[in-house]
Amino acid sequence: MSAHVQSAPFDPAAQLRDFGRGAGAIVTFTGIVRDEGGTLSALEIEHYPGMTERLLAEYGERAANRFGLSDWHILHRHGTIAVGEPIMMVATAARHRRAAFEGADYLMDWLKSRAPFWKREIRRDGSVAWVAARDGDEDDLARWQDA
Amino acid sequence: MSAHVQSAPFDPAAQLRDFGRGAGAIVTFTGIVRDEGGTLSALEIEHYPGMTERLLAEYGERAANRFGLSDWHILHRHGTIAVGEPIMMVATAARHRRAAFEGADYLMDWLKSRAPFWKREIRRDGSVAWVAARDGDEDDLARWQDA
Amino acid sequence: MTLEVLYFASLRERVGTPRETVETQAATVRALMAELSARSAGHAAAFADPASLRCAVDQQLANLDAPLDGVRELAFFPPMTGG
Amino acid sequence: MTLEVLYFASLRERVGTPRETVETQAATVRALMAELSARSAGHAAAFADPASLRCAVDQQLANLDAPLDGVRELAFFPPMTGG
Repeated sequence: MSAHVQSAPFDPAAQLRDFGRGAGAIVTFTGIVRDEGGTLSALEIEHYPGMTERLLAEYGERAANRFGLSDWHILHRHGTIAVGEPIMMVATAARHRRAAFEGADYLMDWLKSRAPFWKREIRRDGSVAWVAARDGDEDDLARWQDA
Repeated sequence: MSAHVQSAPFDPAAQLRDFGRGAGAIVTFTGIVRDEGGTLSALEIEHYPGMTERLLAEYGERAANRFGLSDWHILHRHGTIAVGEPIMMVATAARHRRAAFEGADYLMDWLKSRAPFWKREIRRDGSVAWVAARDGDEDDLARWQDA
Repeated sequence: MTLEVLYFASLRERVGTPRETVETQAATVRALMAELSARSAGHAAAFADPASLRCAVDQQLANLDAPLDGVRELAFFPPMTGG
Repeated sequence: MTLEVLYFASLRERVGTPRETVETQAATVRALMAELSARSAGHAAAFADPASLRCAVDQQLANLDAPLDGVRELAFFPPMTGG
């Protein structure tokens, strides 16, 4: 059970050591910076220190209660993240697969639209642009009816 | 893109080296032998050699086409598997998270009910019992309407 | 025609062998099951409840009314429990 | 009352500062936005389209009609893009 916000790179595999002991099912999601057809150099992620950490922990607990997770882990980076590097990961552990899948899916939908992070693209041509929120992300979140 | 059936133990993290390069989203599922309240000693898994390998590859391709996966990996053990060890894993890679989640979820529902594996519990008291299929697994599979 | 018949899991245990070569004129899987049931008490027990039984015809999942014409390998087993 | 007002992402860029201390009698977030809009062209631009703006009151997501009574920290930002 843990939530972390950090600027340092991380190895998703190393995060899972000792995760979910005794569970029958573990689901992980890892988000990685795509190169967008070679146009992107890096992402820069800003967040709301204090609020972010509290909300990640709060939603982890909420997912644990709602889906009966035996363990959960959320890690999200901020700062500059190079193409090909992991941005964030979510892991869920449960007795059966459906709970682990739904817990991870729920946490991701929530993170996309409610966790106070903002992404900016640093492009190879030197331009910089904030990433716009996708309408589809709000639709995804609405599936859980507790936004 | 690969499907494997093996009796040897495996390390889920090692399986993901070089997996899904260029993707924005990676989802993994790992199934682990639960100890069932201390009553279980091991699982023994029988399969249908030849048919199993062909079907795993076939369903991997089917998932890739249906959900637009850029990479997929299926590994399933057979033989004797001790409590706490991974039984199998599925990994999916895609541009966006929804495809990666749905691809993994679909492959798991299919593996549970259509891949020719049969589990037997070896209990600490020396008794042995085949694991019965769960009705819920058929319901899960029916969600995808292509069983 | 000559068929290889395979049995897995609890079906294998009931029949007492993982495979046998069968000479038959049965037109469908179901017809062959009736013939095989006469072979031994183990066979009869294995085929007693068709609803709890699955089969594969030349390594393709099939239903019990599938035709046997041209088939080389037939497998019987209980519902799968992978994953 | 005295409030710490925080700005993030494109809102921070428009206003030109990540935070400022504000003295106000505004009753709601929306009323404060009207006051802040008068401070500079950057503030006016930041608050020009309330529908595209999110806020947090003492680090809890809130809507623009949330009361400010007793609040110590107010944050404005565009829709979040985590994950």
